[in-house]
Amino acid sequence: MLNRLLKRGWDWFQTDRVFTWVLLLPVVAVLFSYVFYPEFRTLVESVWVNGTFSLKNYRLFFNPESLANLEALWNSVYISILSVFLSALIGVPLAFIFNRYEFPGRRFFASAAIMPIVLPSLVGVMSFLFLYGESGLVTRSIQDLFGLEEPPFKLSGVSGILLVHAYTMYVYFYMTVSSAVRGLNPALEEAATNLGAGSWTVFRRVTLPLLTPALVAASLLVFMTSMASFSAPFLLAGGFRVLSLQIYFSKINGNLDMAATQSVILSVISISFLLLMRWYQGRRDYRMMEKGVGTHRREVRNPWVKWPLVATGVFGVIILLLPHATLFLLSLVPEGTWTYQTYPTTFSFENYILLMKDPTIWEPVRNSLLMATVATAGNFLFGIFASYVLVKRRFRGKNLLDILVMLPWALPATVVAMNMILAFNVPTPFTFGHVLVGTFWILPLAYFIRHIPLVVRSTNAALEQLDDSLEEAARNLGARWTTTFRRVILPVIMPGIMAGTLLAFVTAVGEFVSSVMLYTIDNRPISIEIMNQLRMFNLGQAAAYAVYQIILIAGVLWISQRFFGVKAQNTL
Amino acid sequence: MSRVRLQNVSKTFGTTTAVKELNLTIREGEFFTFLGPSGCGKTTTLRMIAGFYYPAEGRIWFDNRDVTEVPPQKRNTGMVFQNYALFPHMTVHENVAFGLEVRKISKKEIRERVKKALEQVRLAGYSDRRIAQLSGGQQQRVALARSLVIRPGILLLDEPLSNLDARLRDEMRSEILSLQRSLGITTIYVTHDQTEALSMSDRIAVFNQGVCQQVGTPEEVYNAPRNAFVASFVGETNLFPATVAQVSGETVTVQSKDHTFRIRHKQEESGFSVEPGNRLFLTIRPEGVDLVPEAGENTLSAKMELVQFMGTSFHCAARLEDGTPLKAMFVNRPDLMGRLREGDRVIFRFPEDRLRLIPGGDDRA
Amino acid sequence: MSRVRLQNVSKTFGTTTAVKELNLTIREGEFFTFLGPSGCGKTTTLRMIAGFYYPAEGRIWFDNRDVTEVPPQKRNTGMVFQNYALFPHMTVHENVAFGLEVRKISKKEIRERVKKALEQVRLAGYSDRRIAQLSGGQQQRVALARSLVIRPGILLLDEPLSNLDARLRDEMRSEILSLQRSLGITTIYVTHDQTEALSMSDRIAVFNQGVCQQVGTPEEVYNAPRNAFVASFVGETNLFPATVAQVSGETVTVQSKDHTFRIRHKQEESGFSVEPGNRLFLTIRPEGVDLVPEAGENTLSAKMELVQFMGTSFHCAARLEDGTPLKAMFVNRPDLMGRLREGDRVIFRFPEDRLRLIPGGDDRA
Amino acid sequence: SEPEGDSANQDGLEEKVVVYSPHGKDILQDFEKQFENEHPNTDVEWLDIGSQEVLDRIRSEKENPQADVWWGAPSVMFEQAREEGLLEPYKPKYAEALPEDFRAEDFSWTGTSQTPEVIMYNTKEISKSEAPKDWDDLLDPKWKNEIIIRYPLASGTMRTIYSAMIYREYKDSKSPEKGYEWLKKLDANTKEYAANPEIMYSKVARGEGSLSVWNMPDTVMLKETKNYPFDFVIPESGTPVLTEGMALVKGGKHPEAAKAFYEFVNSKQAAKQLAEKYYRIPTRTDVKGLPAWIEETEIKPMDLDWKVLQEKENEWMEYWDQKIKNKAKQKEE
Ligand SMILES: Nc1ncnc2c1ncn2[C@@H]1O[C@H](COP(=O)(O)OP(=O)(O)OP(=O)(O)O)[C@@H](O)[C@H]1O
Ligand SMILES: Nc1ncnc2c1ncn2[C@@H]1O[C@H](COP(=O)(O)OP(=O)(O)OP(=O)(O)O)[C@@H](O)[C@H]1O
Ligand SMILES: [Fe+3]
Ligand SMILES: [Mg+2]
Ligand SMILES: [Mg+2]
Repeated sequence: MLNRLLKRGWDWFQTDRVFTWVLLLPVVAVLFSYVFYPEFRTLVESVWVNGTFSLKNYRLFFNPESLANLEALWNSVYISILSVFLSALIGVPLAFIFNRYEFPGRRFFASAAIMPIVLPSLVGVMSFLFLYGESGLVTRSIQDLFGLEEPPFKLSGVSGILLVHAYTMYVYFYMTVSSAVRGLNPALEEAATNLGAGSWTVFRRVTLPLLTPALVAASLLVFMTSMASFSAPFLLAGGFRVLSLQIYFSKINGNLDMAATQSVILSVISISFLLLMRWYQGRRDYRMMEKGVGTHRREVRNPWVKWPLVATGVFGVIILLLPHATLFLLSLVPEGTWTYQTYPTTFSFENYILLMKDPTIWEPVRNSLLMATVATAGNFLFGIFASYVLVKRRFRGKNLLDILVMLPWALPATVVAMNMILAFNVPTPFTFGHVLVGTFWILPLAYFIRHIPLVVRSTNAALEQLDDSLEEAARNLGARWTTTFRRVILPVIMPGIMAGTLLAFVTAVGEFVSSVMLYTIDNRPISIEIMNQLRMFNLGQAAAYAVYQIILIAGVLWISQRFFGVKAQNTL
Repeated sequence: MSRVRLQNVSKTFGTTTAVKELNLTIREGEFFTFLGPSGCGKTTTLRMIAGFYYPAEGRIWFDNRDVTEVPPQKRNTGMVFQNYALFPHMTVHENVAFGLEVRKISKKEIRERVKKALEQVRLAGYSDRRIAQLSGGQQQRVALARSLVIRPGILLLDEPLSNLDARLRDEMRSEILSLQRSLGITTIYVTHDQTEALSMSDRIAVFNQGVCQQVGTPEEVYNAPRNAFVASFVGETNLFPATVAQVSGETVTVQSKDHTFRIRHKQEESGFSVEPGNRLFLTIRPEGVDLVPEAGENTLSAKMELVQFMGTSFHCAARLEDGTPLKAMFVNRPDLMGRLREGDRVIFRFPEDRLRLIPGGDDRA
Repeated sequence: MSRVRLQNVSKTFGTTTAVKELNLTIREGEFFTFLGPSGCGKTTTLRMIAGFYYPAEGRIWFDNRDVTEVPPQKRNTGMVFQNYALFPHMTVHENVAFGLEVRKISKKEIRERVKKALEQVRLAGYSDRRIAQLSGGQQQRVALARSLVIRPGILLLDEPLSNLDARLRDEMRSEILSLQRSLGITTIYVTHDQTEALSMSDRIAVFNQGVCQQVGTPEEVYNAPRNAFVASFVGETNLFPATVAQVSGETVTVQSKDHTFRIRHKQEESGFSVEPGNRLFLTIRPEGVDLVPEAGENTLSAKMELVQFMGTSFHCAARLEDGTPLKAMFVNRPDLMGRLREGDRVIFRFPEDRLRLIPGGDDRA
Repeated sequence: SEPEGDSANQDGLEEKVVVYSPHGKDILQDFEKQFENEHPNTDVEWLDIGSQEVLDRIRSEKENPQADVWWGAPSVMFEQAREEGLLEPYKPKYAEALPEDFRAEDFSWTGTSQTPEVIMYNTKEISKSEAPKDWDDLLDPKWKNEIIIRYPLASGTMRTIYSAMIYREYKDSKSPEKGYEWLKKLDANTKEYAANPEIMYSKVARGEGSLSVWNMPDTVMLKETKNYPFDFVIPESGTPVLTEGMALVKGGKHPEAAKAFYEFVNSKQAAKQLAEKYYRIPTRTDVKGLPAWIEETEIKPMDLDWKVLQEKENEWMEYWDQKIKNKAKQKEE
């Protein structure tokens, strides 16, 4: 009797609807605890003044008397929008040149073009200053070359921020558009040509619109990233006000209410942009009818178009690699030999040697690797389950869950960090009654939260391509769900998951913005170490450290591509 | 090798009824086909048998076991999916072995059985190939081997040939058939292609809008359709509304528009009797129509509108004087060549043993 | 409405020769088909005509204009791609209007012409639909409308029906054909489906391995294949190596294995003469084979191995006494039913006007 | 009064002590090593962050304090922390050697060193005689576009200097207007606000500008150890002298070790060492044999009421941020 009952229960447990909820539960729990709750806490903080509900902070924010916040808001928004356009302007053509034209070294340049992603933000900006600042290498060279009185240009203020943003963020456009271009059905362009359209019309009316999903994804990423951008405005723009900095300053001035308010407003803007983009993309259909039918490189090529474009592309990549080269150069300049001089004169490995002598040098490296590994392992597991439930199971409230998953992307790192501090500086059930702030675990958790969307999205892409009938076939052959999942689903979607995980890992290793707000003694990551070197004016050592970091990240990318066939370019 | 019985099975999705009060028995070892237009509920029925859907009402029996609520992995059916659903990350061998590994069968036995299964589908040398390296027909055979190797009680095939080109489709039909015959496994085959259904099946169930219209052997379904839908869906046909004028023994005289036709009608064959005044349908298949030099009994004059050369035969579309279209088919013979010309006026004869009566003339025009 | 002339056109990709020394003239208003197995160079030829490839050698003429190096957008050809290549981000109307907008035609005229084109393909009410909301057949018609609306000189269709299911394919065939007939537009159609080619074309070019094997009307290609490849690719056939024993006027006696056959052979029809001792092929189409009660001239005894009921007909596979397989086809007649039984020994007759001689017996077994 | 490094003391210490400090890796590592030599069973861990960030963290971690010792920050900040109840009062053994100005009344914090603010200039661009001698000299139009200033909002040093400039007049008039006027003129001469000190240094070093205002220890350190072409002028009329302080964090998990460290880094030797190696002027009056530059340099401390400064600073800086900053430039454009 009991046996029968148990068996009944087990069968019931295995029915699809129940099983969906079994899978859903942990996913919802994680999203609720670590995404929704912190954001909610921040919202509460912003309206809960001295124990009562009040919109005082919002009134202050929008107070027409003191325009600081509004100015910051406006600056953030317009800089972000301009960043989107500038990044697109660089990324889209490069993606086309490197994916449409065949020339010697194409593969090298195509991968080199994603190098800005391995440039740590803080030192990245520094090296920009050394290149294009008023007394930068490039600036001075041009000045000397043409015997100019005044430097021809200088990197500062808004233009400086935009330049840095365009430089670091075009990669998003480059990556998304690259994979879209590769997936584009050439028959569509041929059809347009056949109907009498010239190449420009084909590009404008057919190719570009078909890239919309890619462009939307990249725009979102760039917009979010520049809303959250910290290092560039922090280092370049003197007193220039942007929202992410305002939050930081409010916070370190101890004005927590205001910081929360600013965070909420930033979140609202980001989420609005997310929804706007979703709406825009949803208006039309971009699904290619048939995947991969007759994909072949188009044959007829005008060499007068091809070679100048290729030359531009290659030249572009060389320029894009200049900051890396500068960092390397800086790392070779011994302390104190390049202060007022126009060009460095002495070179040695002194900085590297000094670093090596430091007994604690590997500690941040170890921390970064460990935390990135822990966080990414979490992302990996969570990503698989969340994505499986979202793509393959049907349940009510799916849209809401989808937005929750995307939320950490819609929120700048500053805000995520802020949310976490507010949520977890007291014991909560979500942290099993512990205070997380000030402990080792807060940073891996922050990385984890930050990268949820990245992994879930790339897994989604893989899962959406996975035919439902594979799962059914396995079950029809007698496999239980767990077996099916382990033996069939997982291996098939692995490349997609790995690509996302890899990108998450790489970003986690170099993460700075939330690290700076959350790190502790035990978990000081590389980026913070670099910042501290900078604070001690050890520019050369900071550069040497950054070179280590670049090599580390590039190494990880290379190994995973070489040995596991994972291509980070294909993630988004 | 089980008998499958569907007992009053219904299935609804939201407001649409995909399958309605279906009663069917599929005999042991039979090659049984579900035939019907798109959306008529074939796949839904098959998936209920496989266990991917649970019926809203009714019960499903395998032999004497009620499997209505048994999860798919415990039904021991072998399913070949329309798109084959081969595991792309496994080799041919691994694909075929999967179902056995899941059953915790010894390594050695697995190796043997996979080998044998691959031989059966004539893919002996392919065991280490990756799926992507196979042609469509080969993939189809792997899918077949994969479901056969687990020695399923029932083999389920969901339009397995619809993705293949004409030539390959012909080949695969014979292969599936000969394999099924030699193994004697109960097989349910889903298709919307009537040629496929007719040429392969022991029995066919013709579906329309979730309802089973007729169950019978190919010849029964083709030559003695139960109703107008079956007549027009299974093969091309000419269908004229008609009224019974006179009944004398097996010979019936009917009136269709201006024309009078004599027909041989056996009640025991068609399952219904006729009486003068009955409104019903008169049908004749295109290949039943004769071309004669001059008018006589059961003849009609028509204008040839389109002659399509199909290789083995000529397909003709003609139009009677009152504007009714008529299809006729003639086997390719050198002497016909000159006689079938578009625009010509010709005389057709409907031989009385080729004409059929179908009930239901009241409902349909 | 142009004439297309290919003059000694060749095309190579790296080391593979896709098309070799092709000479073809496609007449004005003609429905011309490229037929051939996969990879034989059909698409390549079509794409050279559309301008997506430039020939390695040879020239292409539209009427008297040398278009060999004219870019695709200036050729005024309308192409329907195998996968339709509809712009997914545009509505039906926008898709069809695209070619006109590019031509800077006034808004008003565009609206009218698109409307008319959609009516022609019977999609009048669909202009605001998204492409993803259309069925396969509807998509195909949009693709057709899109290429027709620009009033192309030449319509190019690359296996436009290969993705459709059997029924839809039949429907679309007639639609394409009637549209082409009514517009009288020069049309080049690529397919590997012989039924399609035979039933639709004015003339067919049969390709194999980059070389055009035969050009002719469907009847010519089917009934008088120039060589063994054409004979076996276009329709099913029985092909026996044979030796000419005796020639007297139009009657030829040949020896194939143990059997002697009399054949009517006209030089002016087949294009070659025979002499005693020639080794060649003897062919007969399955539908040419007769079933006779007793042996006589041109008869053979065989064992019936498989009888497939196809609706309109029975397809039979038999085996002669020496083991040679033989295919035969009989139209579905009630009286046949009892006579075609698997395992029976039967006598086939090859009528002398249905037998054909094909050169090339030396090369092929 | 010297902390005893004997074994008897050691038993009472916890296994580690956590220090938050903006003093930088060099100093921290140095003293970590020294302390651990004396107390081999206690591990010193330090977090090297800006003083403002220390305050922020101690605030965030209030519920679960991670730090034991806060070493280094202007006294104003310690006052703030004291008011928020973040600090643990502790009266060090050397209390008598500390003037009353250099500590909180309840010993919540004590001063460790003094930081005079100075005018810093590039010696390649400006000679000693040309260099401005006093704060008001900075307003001379000849320095237009020569002054590079570290963006003041995020910098304790700069906030103090700016507030002091306002306080000079506010002291008597109780109105900051005059001070604002002064800052407006400075803003007009300022070429650029650099985001952080490093950028400010390199801009001044390379002659993008030639003047700045900054604190003395850093300037000396850059000059002496990093080879920057810098020198400084101590304004004649007096300069704000910041008191750098130290405190125990309330609820710190290693109170005994914390106290030991507290004493250790304020020992006479340590103070001397800090002065010699790191250019910090000690607050203890009993340190002998200080380097020449401390003895010789004549510093005239500006008379400042730190209480008022602490109270008004935010208001004043906000005004500067919104009403003064870059206004001159915008007008030009
Ligand atoms: N999961 C589902 N949810 C909602 N409706 C469904 C679902 N599956 C099938 N249907 C509907 O049920 C009906 C029968 O569908 P079914 O798939 O069985 O048709 P079919 O006969 O297999 O057609 P086809 O030949 O096109 O595959 C259709 O109207 C279909 O739209
Ligand atoms: N872009 C190309 N690069 C290299 N080889 C090609 C290319 N296009 C076609 N080929 C080769 O040329 C030959 C002819 O190809 P084509 O596409 O014309 O064949 P097809 O007759 O259209 O075949 P199918 O019926 O499969 O479409 C094939 O061997 C093919 O592999
Ligand atoms: Fe940044
Ligand atoms: Mg189906
Ligand atoms: Mg092709």
